[in-house]
Order: sequence, then structure tokens, then C-alpha cells
Amino acid sequence: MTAPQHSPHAHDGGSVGRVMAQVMLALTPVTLWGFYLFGWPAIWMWLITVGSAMLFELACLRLGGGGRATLGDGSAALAGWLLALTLPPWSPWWIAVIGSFVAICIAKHAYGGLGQNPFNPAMVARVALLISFPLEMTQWVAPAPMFSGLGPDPVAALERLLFSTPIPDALTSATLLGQVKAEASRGVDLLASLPALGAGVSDGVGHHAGSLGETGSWLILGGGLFLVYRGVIGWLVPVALVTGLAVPAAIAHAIDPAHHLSALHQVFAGAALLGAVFIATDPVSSPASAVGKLIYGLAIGFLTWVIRSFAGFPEGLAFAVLLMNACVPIIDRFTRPRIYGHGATAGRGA
Amino acid sequence: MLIAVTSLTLIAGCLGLILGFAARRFHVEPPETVSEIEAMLPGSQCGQCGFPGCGGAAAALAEGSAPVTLCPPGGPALARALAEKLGVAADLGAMAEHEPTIATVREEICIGCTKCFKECPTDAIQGAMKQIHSVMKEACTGCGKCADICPTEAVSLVPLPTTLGNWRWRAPACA
Amino acid sequence: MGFRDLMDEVKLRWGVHPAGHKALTSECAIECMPLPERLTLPLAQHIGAPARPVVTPGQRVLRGQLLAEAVGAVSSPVHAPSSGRIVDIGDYPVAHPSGLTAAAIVLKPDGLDEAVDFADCDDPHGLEPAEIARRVAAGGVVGLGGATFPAAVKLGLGRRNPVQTLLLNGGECEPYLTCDDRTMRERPEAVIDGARLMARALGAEAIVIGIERNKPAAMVAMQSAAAAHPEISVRGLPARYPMGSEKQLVHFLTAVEVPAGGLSAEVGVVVHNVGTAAEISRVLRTGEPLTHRAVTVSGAAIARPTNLRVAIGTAVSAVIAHCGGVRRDVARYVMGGPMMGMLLPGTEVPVVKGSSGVLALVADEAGGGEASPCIRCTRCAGVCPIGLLPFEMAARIRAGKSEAAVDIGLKDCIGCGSCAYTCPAKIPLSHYFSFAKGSLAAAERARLKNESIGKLTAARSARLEREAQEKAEAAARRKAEREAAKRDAARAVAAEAAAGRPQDSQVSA
Amino acid sequence: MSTYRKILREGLWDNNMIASQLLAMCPAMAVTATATNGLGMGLATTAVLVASNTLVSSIRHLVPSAVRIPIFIVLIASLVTLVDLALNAWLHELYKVLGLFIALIVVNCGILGRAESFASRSSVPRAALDGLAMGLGFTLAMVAIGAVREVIGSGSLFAQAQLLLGPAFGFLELRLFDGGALLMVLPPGGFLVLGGLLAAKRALEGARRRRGVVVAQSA
Amino acid sequence: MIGHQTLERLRPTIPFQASMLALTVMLASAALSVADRATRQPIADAVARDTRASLAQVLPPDSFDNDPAADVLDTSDGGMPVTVHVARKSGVPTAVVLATSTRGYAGEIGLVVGISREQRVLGVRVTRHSETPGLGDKIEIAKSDWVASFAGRHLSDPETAKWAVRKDGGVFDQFAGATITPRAVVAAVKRCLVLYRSEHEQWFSVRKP
Repeated sequence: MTAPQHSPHAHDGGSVGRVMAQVMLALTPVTLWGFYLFGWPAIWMWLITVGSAMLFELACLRLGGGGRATLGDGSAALAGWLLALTLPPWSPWWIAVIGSFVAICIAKHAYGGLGQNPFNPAMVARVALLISFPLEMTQWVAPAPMFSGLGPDPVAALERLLFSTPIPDALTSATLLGQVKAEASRGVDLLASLPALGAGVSDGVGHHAGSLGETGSWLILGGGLFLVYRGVIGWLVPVALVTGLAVPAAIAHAIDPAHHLSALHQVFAGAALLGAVFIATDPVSSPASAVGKLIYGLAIGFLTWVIRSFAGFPEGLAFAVLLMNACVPIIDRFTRPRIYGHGATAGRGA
Repeated sequence: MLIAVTSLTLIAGCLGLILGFAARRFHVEPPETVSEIEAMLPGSQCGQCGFPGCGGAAAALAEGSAPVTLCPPGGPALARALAEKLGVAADLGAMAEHEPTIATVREEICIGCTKCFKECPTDAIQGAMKQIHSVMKEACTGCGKCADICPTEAVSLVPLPTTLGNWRWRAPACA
Repeated sequence: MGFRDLMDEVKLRWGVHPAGHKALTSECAIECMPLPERLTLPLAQHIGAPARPVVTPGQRVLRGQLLAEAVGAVSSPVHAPSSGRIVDIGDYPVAHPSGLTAAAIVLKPDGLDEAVDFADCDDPHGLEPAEIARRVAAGGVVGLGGATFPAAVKLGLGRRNPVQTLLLNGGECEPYLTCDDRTMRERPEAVIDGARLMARALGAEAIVIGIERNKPAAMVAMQSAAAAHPEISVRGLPARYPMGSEKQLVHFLTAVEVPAGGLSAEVGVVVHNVGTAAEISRVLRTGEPLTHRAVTVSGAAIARPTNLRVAIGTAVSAVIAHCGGVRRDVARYVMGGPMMGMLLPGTEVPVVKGSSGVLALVADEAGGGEASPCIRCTRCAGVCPIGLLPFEMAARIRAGKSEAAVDIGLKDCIGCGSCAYTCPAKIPLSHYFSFAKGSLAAAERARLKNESIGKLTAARSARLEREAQEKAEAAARRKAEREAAKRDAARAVAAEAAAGRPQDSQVSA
Repeated sequence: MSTYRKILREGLWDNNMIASQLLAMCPAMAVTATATNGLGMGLATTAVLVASNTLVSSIRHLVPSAVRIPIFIVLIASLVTLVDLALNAWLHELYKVLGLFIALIVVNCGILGRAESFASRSSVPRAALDGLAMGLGFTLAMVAIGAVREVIGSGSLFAQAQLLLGPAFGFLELRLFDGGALLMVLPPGGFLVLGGLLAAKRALEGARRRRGVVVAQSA
Repeated sequence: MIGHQTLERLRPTIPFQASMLALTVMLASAALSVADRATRQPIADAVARDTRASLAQVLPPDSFDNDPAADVLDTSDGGMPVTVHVARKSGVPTAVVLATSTRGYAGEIGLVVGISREQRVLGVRVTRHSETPGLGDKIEIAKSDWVASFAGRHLSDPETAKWAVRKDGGVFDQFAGATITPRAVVAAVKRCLVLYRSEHEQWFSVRKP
């Protein structure tokens, strides 16, 4: 006789694949916007990243005995997709492939595969790339929208990716955060430098340099609302993260506007929103309880602000996420939900 | 140079005195674990572990030469307790393979010789001379001494029967 | 969704909204099912010690006759649902996922349905509380919601703890099931009457009847039946699973939590099912014991889903056959509701006192499927009515650390299955918990056995010692006797010698 | 197996200071950005280890247990300082590369560990051999980690070998490609490679065990 | 030597323990003292050889006949200590080498800057740094000949405003991806030239044997 099935004899019909598919659906608008904004090299880069992520997943599953086929649930494709969105849009092919390797083979499968990774794979990959290849990872390109003729055609774009052709000076640009950091290190304060840079960043439309998926702020927010509505993610982490970033930024800006960006710039520039909606909400590497999520989100936001403001790197989200990933077990330990019938409010005294 | 050497030597001498006193003051005898372990074992001296009695098993456990899963009557619960006591990891995988067994007497063969119940370490077999013997389920450890000594092979070990009372869910298929 | 539902949604942070499937049977009045060919009456249809048979095979019994008596404090008797002959007393398959058999009395009805004389009672409200409990116990009433705890034992709780409130559970939050709904709609007076009798037995001043708001007709019926009794209030419950779980119901209706490991009576509340209340009313007024119960027969595979009043002991196959049989491939037969009910090993098992439903589910309804790794989405933690972290407990159990799962609340788990229902990775969380609870119980049994073996061994060595000592003493005694005898003999010889016969003595020397 | 062979085997493989005991992580992470540095550090440590083991073993009957640890530490610290001074005076070029790390040898728990757990209970030749084996095992692991980090991190192998081993060994230096993943020469790279090393050792031992099982079964 | 049995008896006594520790420390410190004496001179020689070698990199070999490594005076520039080595030929100062340091991207960068009497840069070398490998470490002559671009420069060549990296409107290259390191080096060299212009009279007036 086969083992008897345990109750419940009903299921709400959800599946991991469906969760992943909904996240992908939410990512689609901002990704398409990125494709439009940065043209064919960005499309090729995205394809290479996602494709290599899936290949590495397949390889790791095979290596691990191939018993559990988590390839079909889309988790690897999603990790690759998220990684692609945080890369400079015209990154060469090997950046994409090494990034996928780190994300899937090291950050995910070395820890035991889906659900076992303490750190967000896309962020591990991004940080590993940033530290390893600082040059390539800070090669930003000015928006060269599709059909505008500014960017290369599909074939030229592929060649560019495969042969790592340097980006022509005319097309290079800097992100707002990078520029601010550079100017500050020269001693030029924000009051002098910002007016020339800040335009177009804080409106959230995203017509400025940045990684593939971080610029279209409103589209990210729209995707986030969709996910919250569908119950795929909670609202707590994104809101806490933005709060944790915006509040210290606003205070610092009020005290010293010459050296601290405003809250609006902090939130809309860089990867803050992308991270708040799609990265920090990764269930595997975030805390379980509501209080834990609140602490987690606030701390990521605050650490992001600290790193952006006082550390050597212009953008700190990835580091902040990894730091807090490391804290998740301890957060979980101290924020367990109260069990019914235990503790002070149980019994007659309630 | 002389000053450096002398002062260092003096400091070292003082520290040596302090350490010497401390070593004497805080001296701790190594804990006596064997008797404590023996107290945890069933004490039926059934010999299923391969040691001469529970005392031998306790000594082997204390010096780490025997696995904590050595005692079939104690089962996984005892193995876990022993592992905790000895501060080692309990590999209960081997334990699970050992199905609990119980002695049964085939009444048509039993000649009522009383050898088995004289041998039984837990007095689990009841009966008297020239009478059919029966086994008390609650007391039988499945040690098999009775089966070994039975002249007619009327006593044998069978797996403990599953009833609604002791049936339990198996582990789900691994996901 | 009304305003109060909306408020409840915000207030309650647990539970799931499984598809109800109640429309299949909610408009089907409870119809009486004819007697089957055979009735199989297990001796353990309740929590506690199995009943002891008082009849013998071949004996003819009448409807309502006691077949097996209660044994001990927590137990319940079994009565004959109809007149007929006892065919056998032995082991038969019962409704249990293991597929194991259990002791049962098999009765072949003779179709005459002759009854014993029942001691009916016109004014049960005039009875002493203890007498009410006694008659409920004698009637073999157990919790009909599925828990099957002997009802009288629960009525006796009022003697140990002051009970202020009797909660009547009309939640019926399990999908498919509508027998409580129908009972409330068809026999509201019986429910109210039974509730008042129970309150009297308990010494409770207030009766609160909680009904999920997806049963408006039952609500109306109960409200009108309760109108004459100011101590009874009928309250709407949000339709959410597991609202009908005792702890959740108590907390929602009284804002008091039942302490962990404790009984609700400790906080002055006792909970009974509405079906139990209706049966208690009947048992007390007519004197007839519990021999029939309302069962919802449903599921997409059932040709004609309905509610039936079934003689206890009727085979599930007979029940399904009465409902037109199955019309689609059945993935699982389930007794009870789909969330907590038992998978049936086959349909040749009897309906028992706790069987609130018989479901024949097709694959689409039953869920299941290959489990994939946990992604820590924490939905299970979100729906857990107890506030546990099911994913973490399951992870610990999977790693072979059931004790570590106890540290984070395994023993508080009520097994409602909400976590497994909602898990997108389809991890059999409830199964993990049952497995762990089972192995912990087995370990506990082993520990107890180990202890008793220690005692037995000590007793044996004491006995052996004693025997050895006795033997030694006996030997010593014998030796002493022998020596004494020898001495006596020597003395006799000496005396003889002294008495003169020197020549003899010289010879012998 | 003779005890001497066993000591060698323990030090080089079975009980390798880095790959089995996970001791001496500080130098293992800090110095192994290049294979040359790993080799230099490994050799310096080996020298100290042999000397300290020999010394500790030869005075083992004189040392009361209450003060043994301070005595061992004093001995080790003195030896390290001697090595430090000697390198500075007579191998100055190498000292410029390794100087910062020589002092670290004092706190290399592996050395105190061997003194405490082996040398203080063994005869002088056995202790000296143990020091040599442990030191060489350590050197091997350091060179392995350094080589991997160097190749991936800076595209070279045994860069500046002539500083350590003299101009005759300049041929060791390889340039494979330009650039490289910086992460690997930074501390995280050390951990990654260490993880890889541990995994590789386990995999190798597992494979050997399986092979052994197969052999035993077929025998 | 004392016998084995005596040793066994003595070992657990506290005075013996204390004196063993003291004896060890005494022997060790004595050994170290001796070693220190023995190596002091070789170490000093080696250090001087190092200094000479680094000075030689920024001084034309025929421009001096003294030992600039020994012809030293210490000064400071805006808080940064500067060591001045004077090169002389037949007693006449021909050039100086300023050994100083500046704050780079990741810690101190040590520099030697040779300056001729014409206030031109003779050469610049980085003596120590901890800049990011692959990016900031191009200031090493072994990695890039970037520092050679200072040779022959003068405070007015380029003009003061152009003493900066290209990104800041100057004439010196920055490295792709790293601006802070070259910026710091350029500024430090410029500071050395300014310091030389204002102070060299005073340095040369100090007569050294």
C-alpha cells in the first residue's frame, strides 16, 4: 500500500511557479522600459543573463543528482532577470555570464538550492561583480532610446557585447549618485553641482542613466502594487525600506543641503525602489514575522543611506541587502510571533 | 639590556607563582560519567549491545568507543538522551532500521520447561512448570535470550504488531 | 462582504478561505437513509477507553439496547441502531488512514426495528445537573463535530471549574459540510433546547451561539428560536477556516485565550457543537440513545450530494450507493471535512459517531501534487491560527529534530491544515507535524517502557537475591538440622555408652 | 604504517592545519593573495614550527602543566621575533613583502596547538617531524589557495617569485592574462577559495572511500 | 642534571613552576637581546640601501657625489611630514628628494619626488600604497608609466590651474574608473613643488658635512 495521504485534502491552487510568474509579470513593464531606453545592447545583455542563469541552474541540478527539478518553476530565470536589471545596460557578455554563475552556482546552489540561500543571489552576484570588475560595473550609458538612432542596431549591439567594445565617450554618462560622489570628492558641493545633474531624476519617469531596471520608478511602483494586490509580496518591507532611506535623508538634507541629497533624490535615484519592491521582498532571504520585516526593511533603507552618504561606493543598496540578509536568522529568532495561549495575554486576564 | 631581561624574568616569576596557585585553587576532578550513563541504560543486562551487561556498555560509551545507538531496547529516545549527555551527534539513521521486536511463544510447541522465564532479564515471561508460557508485551525488550535458550524453538522474535494505538504517520516523502 | 466582515478581515490575522462547495448540499434537507444490510459498530467511536461488549454473537438485540458499556471515566457506550442479531464481535476495518482494523460489533438488522422501552422525560429542565450529565453519558453522546470527546465528561467540567459561558459552535467552517447548517435550519428548537440543558448541567449563565455568516438561513432560524430565551445570544462569525476550532471560537467570541495545554473550561468557557446540542435534547426528551447522526455526503464525484440521517455503523459504500454512487473518478474518499478529515483506506468502513461528512473528491478538488522546496514565503505563518511558524517547524522535523520543533510550538499545533492548504510549494506541513507528534509519542512510550523495564529488572534481581538468600537459609537450616541430628545421635550413643555396655563401646572404639 | 609515515601523512593531508583543522585562518586569508606570498609565509611558519616543536619537546619533562602555555607562548614569540629579525637583516627584500605578516605567526594558533597537543607529549625526532609535516601541509594549502586566488584575481602565477627564491626562480612567474576578478585578491576571495579547497578535499576523500569500499567488496 | 625522580617530585611545587617560567623568559629575552644586537647593523644597512635605491630612481646618477640618504632634514607641509634629502655635488646642492605621503583612495600613498634646482620635477615614484589592485595601483611604475608624466614638469608647466587630472580640467590622465588616486598624487607632487619654491633656500643653508 502506498503511504496514506494526510489532510488537508484541498489546496488553494497556488504554486511556486505561479509566484515566480507573477513577479516576472510585475517586472515586465520596467524591463520593457529599460529595453526602450537603452536599446539593443540592453536586450542582448538581459537575454544572456537570463539564459545563462537557467543553464547554470540546469547544470547545478544535474550535478546535484537532478532529483529536484526546480528549473521549471522559474526561480533561476527570475534570479537572472533581477540580476540583469541591476547591471549597467551595456555590460559585456562575460559580466552577465559571471554574474549568473555567482548568483546561481555560488549564492544559490552552494547553499543547497532553492529556498536554502541565506543571501539574495542577484545581490551577491552584483556585489561580487562590482568588487571584481569595478571598471565595467560603472560604465553607464546615457539613454539611447530605441528608434532614436542613437544606439547600435541589433547586430552591432551583439558585436559590442561579445567583443566588449568600449562605449563611445559621447554615449557614456554617470548616474546621479555616482556623479554626486565624484563631485563631492573633488570638493564641489551639491548646491553647485546638483542643478546640472538632478533634472529628470526625481520625476520618476526614468529618462536618465542607470542600471537596466532601476530608472523607471513609476513602473517599478506599479509592479509592486500589482504584487501586493495579488498577495505575492507584503507592503511592509517596501514601505519600511523607503522610510528607512527617506527619513534620515530628509533630516540630513534639512541640516546640510550642501552635502546631502534630498529624500526625493535618494528614493528615485539609484536602485532604492527596485530593491524595495523586488529585492528586499525576496522571501527566502528575508525575515518571517511582520515585526522582523519591519526591522529588516528599515535597516536596509538606513544602511543604504549610510553607505551612499559616507562610504566609498555611490550606491549601497546591494551591500545593505546583503548585510541585512546576514541578520535575518537573528531577527527571526527574536521576532517570533506570539503563540496562541502563551504569554501575558493568555487566559482570563485578557 | 640587563634591566629588560631582569624585569621580564621577575614578572614571569610572579606570574608563574600566580598560575601555580590558580592551578591548585581551581583544580577540578574529571567528572564521573560512567555511573551516570549506566543509570540511564535499562539495566536489563540483555547484552544486545554486544557488551557484557549495561556496565560494560556504559564504560564504552563514556570513552567514546561505542555509538550512542547501541541499545535497541532503549530505542531512539535513549540514543538521543545519551547523545545529549555525551555531547555527540546522534546518527539515528541506524536506529530506524532496527524494528522493535517482541518474543512470542508458539503454544503448540512449548513444553513448559521454564528455561525461558528463568533466563528473561525482565521477568516478561510468565508460566510455570509444565504449563504454556506467555509473554507480557509491556515488559518484553526483544532481547532474544529466551529464543536462544528454548529447547524446542517455540520462542521466536516477531516485529511488534502495529495497532491503532501505536500506529503513527511515517515521514512525508522528502520534498 | 458586509462591513462587519470587513472589520473581521482586518482584525483577524489568520485563517484561509477555502472554496466552500457548500452549495452542493446546503439546500438538501436531511433525509433518513434506510437501514443497510449490516451495521458495523466499532467499540472505540470516541476519545478514551474503548467500550466493553455486553452482548454475545448470535444474541438478538433491540433498537436502543446497550451493546457495549463505557469503561472508566473517559469512555462512551455503544447502542444498537436497530433490532437484529449480533453476527460477530471481532476486528473490522475502521475509518483510519492506516487501514488497520479495530474491535467492532457487527449487527445484522432484522428490519423489524423493535425498540426497547425508552424512559422518556417531559421536563428534562427539571432534572438535576448531575442527572443530565448522567443521562447524556448513558445515551452515548459524544462531540459530533468530529472530536468525539464524550459529551458528558465535558458537561462535568462545570464541577471543577466555574463555567460562565456555554459556546455553541455553529461555525461549520470545513468546506462541503452542511449537516450542522441543516440541523440548525430544520431543528432550531432542538438545538436551543439541548443548549439550555447543557448550560444547566454546566451551571453556565450565558449561552453564545456562533454561526458563520455564510449561513444566513441558519442564523435567522436560530435567532427566532432563541428569541424567547434572554440568556442566549446568536452571534455571526466571519466565514473563515478554522473559525470552528475551539480555541479560535473562544477567542473570537469572548476575547479570552485558552492557555496553552489547558482546557477552555479553565477560562470559564465550554464549547459544544450544535449537532451535539440537538442530539442531547433528543436523548433527554425521548430517552433514546445516540444511534443515528446527520452526515453530509458530498464531493464532485458523488452523483447526488445530499444530507442524510444515517444509522451509525452503516458502511460508507452503502451511504454512497444511496446517493447514486460515484459518477467520476474518485481521487480520495474522505471522512469528515477536507481540511482535517481522514483519508479512507476504502469504502467498506462504517460511519461512526464522529463522521460529519463522507466525501468523494476528484483530483481537482483534492489538491496534492509533488512538493517542491520551501521558499520561505511565510504564507503558512500568516494563516496559522495559533501564530506558529509551520515552515520552520517542518524544516526542523525534516532535519530529524522533532524536539527542536517542540521548542517553537509543535505541541500547540491544532492540526487545522491551513498551512498545508495554502503552501505554494505543496509541502505536506500537516503531515510533518503528525509525523513528529507521532514519533515524539512513540519516544515517550519507549522512555516509559525503558523505565518500567528498569524497575522490572531491579525487581527480578531483588527476587533472585531473595531466592538465593532463601535457598541459602534453607540450606543452612538443613545443615543445622543435620548437624543437630548428628549431635543428637552422638549424644545418644554417648548416653548409651554411659549407661553401661562397656564391652560394646570398647569394640566400637 | 610506521609512525613516522603516519606523522607525515597526518600533517600533509589527514590533519592538514588549514584544510582539516581550519586553524591559522588569519594568515590563510591575509597573505594568500599570491602564490608567492603563500609560499613565503608557509616556509617561515614551517621554520618556526619545526623549531618550536623541537624546543617544546626537548623541555617537555621540565615544564609543569600549570605554566606550560605561557612557556610555549614565550618560546614561540621569541622564535618568531628571531625569524623576523633575521629576515629583516639578511633577506631584506623578502622581508619587505612578508614583514607585516611575520609577526602574525606568533598568533598562529596552529603552532601553539602542535606544541600543546603533540610536541609536549612526543620525543624530539617525532616532534620535529610533526613540525615539518604540519608546516609543509600548511605551506601546501597556502600555496594552493594563493595560486587559485592569484590566477583568477590577477591573471598571474608566482608573481615576484624571484624576490622570495632568488633570481634563479624568476622563470616560475607566469602571466596568463591581464586583469582578473578583483574579488579574489580581496579577503572574500580567500574565503571562497578556502571553501572550494575544503569541498575539494572532502570530495576527494569521499571518492577514495567509495573506491575503498568497492575494493573491499570485490576482494 | 637533576635526576628523573627529583624532577617528578619538584614539578608540582609552586616555586618550581614559577622559576621555570622565569627561567624560560630570562633565556628568551636574553636570546632576543643578543639577536637584536647582532642584527641591528645589518638592518640599518638594508634600510639605508632601500632609501638609496628609491632616491636613485628620481635622481640622475651623475648629479650627486654625497649620500643623499644620510643628508636628511625633516620638515612638514600642512601637517604631512616631509623628509628632505639633499643631493650635492662637490658640496653644492644640485637637487632634493622629498619623501612624503598623501591620502589616497585606500590609505596612505608614500611618494618620493625629485626636484632639481631649476624647480623641475626630476622624477616621481610611489614607495608604498594600498590602492585597489587593477585600478589605483597604476601609480606604480611597475604597472604603468603614468608617474613618468611628471618628469620635467614645473609649477608653470603646465600653468597652476592645469596641475590636475583631466576630469578636473588639468593635463594629467586619470585612470578609467579611478579618479581619486591620481588626483591625490598630482596634488601631492604639486604641493612638493610649492614647498620647494618657498623653502629650498632654508634647506640649503643648513650645512651638512
